[in-house]
Amino acid sequence: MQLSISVTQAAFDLAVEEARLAAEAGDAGAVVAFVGRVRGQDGPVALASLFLEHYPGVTESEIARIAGEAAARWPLLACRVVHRVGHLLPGEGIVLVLMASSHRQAAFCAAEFLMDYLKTQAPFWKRECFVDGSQHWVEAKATDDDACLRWS
Amino acid sequence: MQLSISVTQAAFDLAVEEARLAAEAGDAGAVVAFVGRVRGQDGPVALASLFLEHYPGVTESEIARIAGEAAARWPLLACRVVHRVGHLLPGEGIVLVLMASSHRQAAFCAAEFLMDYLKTQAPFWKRECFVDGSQHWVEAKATDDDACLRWS
Amino acid sequence: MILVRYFGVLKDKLGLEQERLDWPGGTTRDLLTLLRARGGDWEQGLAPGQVFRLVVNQAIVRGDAEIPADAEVGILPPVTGG
Amino acid sequence: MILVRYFGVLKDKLGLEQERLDWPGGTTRDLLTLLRARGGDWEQGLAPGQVFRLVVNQAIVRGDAEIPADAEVGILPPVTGG
Repeated sequence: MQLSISVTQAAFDLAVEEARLAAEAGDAGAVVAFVGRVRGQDGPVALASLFLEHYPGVTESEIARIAGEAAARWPLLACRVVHRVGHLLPGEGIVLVLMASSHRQAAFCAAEFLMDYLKTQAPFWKRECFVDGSQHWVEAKATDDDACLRWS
Repeated sequence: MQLSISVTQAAFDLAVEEARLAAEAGDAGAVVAFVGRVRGQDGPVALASLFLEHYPGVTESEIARIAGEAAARWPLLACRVVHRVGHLLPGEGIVLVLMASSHRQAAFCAAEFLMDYLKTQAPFWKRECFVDGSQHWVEAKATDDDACLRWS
Repeated sequence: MILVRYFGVLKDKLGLEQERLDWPGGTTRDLLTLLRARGGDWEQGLAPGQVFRLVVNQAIVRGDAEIPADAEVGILPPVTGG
Repeated sequence: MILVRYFGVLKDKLGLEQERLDWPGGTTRDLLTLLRARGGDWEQGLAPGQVFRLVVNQAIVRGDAEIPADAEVGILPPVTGG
């Protein structure tokens, strides 16, 4: 499996990433892309921006380890992960996962598996800044942990 | 749910479609894209091209009906389906499904559900043309029917 | 008169894309019986395992359904798309 | 000497990003015991439910693990990313 991981402040371009992955993957019949975007209205007060922190070095190697687990479970041809950090505005893409495989089922399963990991286990921390000037670090959600249990 | 369906000979642009969907979907946190590509080597002889036929009018209304079923099962914000017909070369995108929802699970489930339908129930027929000059209509695959049973 | 349209592999097996038929009234099952009675490629090409679904006036039919006068009927072989 | 790094909400709760500590040797559990003994925000901020995982020299630790001299130790609050 071709694997490429970026943790970066820069925005990503879905078409560029998908075309590159498809080229690397050779004869892939299926590409699944997940794009996570910053939601502007999750609670009662609208979000002004999000700040994402991570643990440089550890984040990349942990994502690579989990992508390796996915490759052991499903027949994958290529995987690309882009995760943004720093300040992000509502509507902006925050995470991109691309999975290429010969057939669709492996790509769907592996993309969902990796997203469950990124949401529940990867060393990222979010601080929410609201339009009323308040801000706080986001608390971990029980529902995200539940989704991950399906794979354990 | 915003729904848009195209059955067309024209190629699609993933980034354009995803950006349009995200804009229509309002505050979507999750977009799942599936891109199906023509595989060049499925059997012993390499593929030269694929010809796809459909039943104009029926195809679009059936896809809309199934997308409506998906919207009844999962909380979706927007859905976009592009399916190409006519002559297609190996590596070209043949089908694009985009699903937007607030959270990732609905988008993943609905995209997989719609793809299972498109592969097993939608009125499309494929003729394969090989590099050795032979050609034939593709036979329906049992495995595709199996995948669909999960949703019935 | 009804218009009968054939798709995919059926067009090749039967050697035609569409035809107009006198229609005394009846159902989709009656139409299949009539066409299979032509024998040869028709009997084989339209055998139960070869027909996926029938479409009457652009609506997919599940089970047996009435075919009205002037209807367009599509006969669909097993689908292979996507 | 070891370097201890704090992330996310822990940085705010504890009021620092990182610190150097004399290290007589021991495990990750020993380090947490030592830090919690500072009381107040340390005891609360590093309570078992507040600590997600420890990282020793860039490798995530599961269970208790030895901390070598000159190690970098990361203390991770529950993650919320993606």
